[in-house]
Amino acid sequence: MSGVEDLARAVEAVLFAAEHPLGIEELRAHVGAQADVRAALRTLEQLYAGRGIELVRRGDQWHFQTAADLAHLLRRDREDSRKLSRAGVETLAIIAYHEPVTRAEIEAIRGVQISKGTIDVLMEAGWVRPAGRREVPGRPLTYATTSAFLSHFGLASRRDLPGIDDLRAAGLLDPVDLAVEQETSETVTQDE
Amino acid sequence: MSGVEDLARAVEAVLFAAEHPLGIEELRAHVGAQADVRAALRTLEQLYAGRGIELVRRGDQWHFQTAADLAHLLRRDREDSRKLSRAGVETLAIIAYHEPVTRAEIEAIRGVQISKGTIDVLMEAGWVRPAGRREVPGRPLTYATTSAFLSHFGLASRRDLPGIDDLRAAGLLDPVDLAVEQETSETVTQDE
Amino acid sequence: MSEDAADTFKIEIEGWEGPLDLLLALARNQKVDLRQISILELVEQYLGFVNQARALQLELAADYLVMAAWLAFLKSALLLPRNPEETPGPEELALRLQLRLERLNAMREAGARLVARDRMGRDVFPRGSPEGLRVVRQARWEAEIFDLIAAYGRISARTRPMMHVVAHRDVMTLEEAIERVSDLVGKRVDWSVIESFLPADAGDLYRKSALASSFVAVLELARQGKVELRQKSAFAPLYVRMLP
Repeated sequence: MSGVEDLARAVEAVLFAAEHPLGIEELRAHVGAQADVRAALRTLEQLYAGRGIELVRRGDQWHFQTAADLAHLLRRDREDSRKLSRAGVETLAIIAYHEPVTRAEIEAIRGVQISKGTIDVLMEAGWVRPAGRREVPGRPLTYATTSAFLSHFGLASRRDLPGIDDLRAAGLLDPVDLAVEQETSETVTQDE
Repeated sequence: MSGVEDLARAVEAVLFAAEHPLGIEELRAHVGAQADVRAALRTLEQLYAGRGIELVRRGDQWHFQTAADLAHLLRRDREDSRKLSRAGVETLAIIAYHEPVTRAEIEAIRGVQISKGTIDVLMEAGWVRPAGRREVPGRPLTYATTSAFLSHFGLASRRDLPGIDDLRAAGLLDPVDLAVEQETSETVTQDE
Repeated sequence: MSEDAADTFKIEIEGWEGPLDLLLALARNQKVDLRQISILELVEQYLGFVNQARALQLELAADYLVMAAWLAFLKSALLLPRNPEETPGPEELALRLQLRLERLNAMREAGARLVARDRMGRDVFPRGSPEGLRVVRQARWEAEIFDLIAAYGRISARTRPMMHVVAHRDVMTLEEAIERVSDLVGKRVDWSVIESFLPADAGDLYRKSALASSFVAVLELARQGKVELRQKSAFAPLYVRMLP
């Protein structure tokens, strides 16, 4: 192996192990004060051209880095399977049975407020989508299920949701005005 | 550029960026599940043969490191690792080849008490750890090696300890009592 | 051997780490496999070494002397006619010594091979500042159709009372009752029970509502000084009469 190639090897190893980009003088401190470090760097530049690792010059300092076009390989996605919370399942059920439905309506039906993240999780899962605004004061957003929802739960359509007809026959799916609901429920309680 | 070369670039970049040695499956997770990573690694091995950086295989894991013959260039601004005493080297070897092992067992093999600091030095280096107590009278503490030990000595696992299979086959990792039993029983067999 | 003694001995005799270490060094001088060494020869060498150290007035640590005494015993046992009563026999003692030497030697060589490896951070170096690999975790949400239906059933059960809609319900408002009672009481001169002011054709529910409203109405009218009320005791009939 020639002198230049030996030197290129040395510079290569020093740059690889370095914690920071190195200048010519720093490189010389490792590989020899008389060394033609620039020639070695040129050799390395050619050697690494187009490879997965590139020799990069920043000002008068040199370092190796992974080729910019391969940066996307350095991150990878991992899927963790997670179980939907009880609030999530209930919210999803309400949306599926009542869609399109506003957040206030979901809360009225559940009888509990839903936290901000609950609908976000359902949207992240790809099961719920915004479905336009309701033309009432405040123009609240409504939500509906997606086709991914149907396929995940093995349904051909929302009509396949078991029991939906029975529930409707029982009057459980009738839209209920919030204010009326409050009053009537109180009256009923007094009567009983 | 051919598919194999593209893949070699990708594997090169991922190994280069990794903080630890990577196995085939980890590499596939980054460069593609169907990729012929082994072919790419062979390409890279040839590419890096004799260079300042080497592609090294430890067990089934791969990483880049500087060529061993260039150590003198890299050591200069690094703290020279304190030279291990003879007692330290022997104690480390006994722990590595016999783990988990008690202090009394180490002393039985070395035929001498080990001074207080010997195991401390090994623990301070991060190579040895306490590994629970032996359930015999006195419940003595046992010692074992760490993953830092393996990586410092360039071992993929304890199975890679130099000569461990031969030593085990020759019974040299068995206690003397057991060896005496075997030898005497063999003698009896020969006598018959 | 105490640490002090060990230190003294290290200084005085080339750092032998105990009698077994010394024996191993002597055994290796025989230049044969440890399995083939002559234990008798080894004993002679060791005892010779100890005598030499004494002659030089070197201070020998106690365990070297203990080993010397034991080896002297072993030597005589090996040389004298065998006493079959004695267990373990001298051959077994010699075997044990040989096995111990083998084991110490094995570990010494293993240690030497270990530290001679290309060591990370001493002989070979990893990349100084790796970019690192990142794993981006994504949640894959799981739920079963059964969970969904069960959840809806649960909500339905929980909210069922809330969902009753009373389509139509007759009530007599307070205003109505005040008007009605004021009107009727003026047409009577004597005490009348409050029930007599209720509509005659009222259904049960409406009648209850009318009674409640009429009761509040007479209280209000009494407050205004328009009527007076009389009741003998709790739950007794309540009488109303217009004040003159």
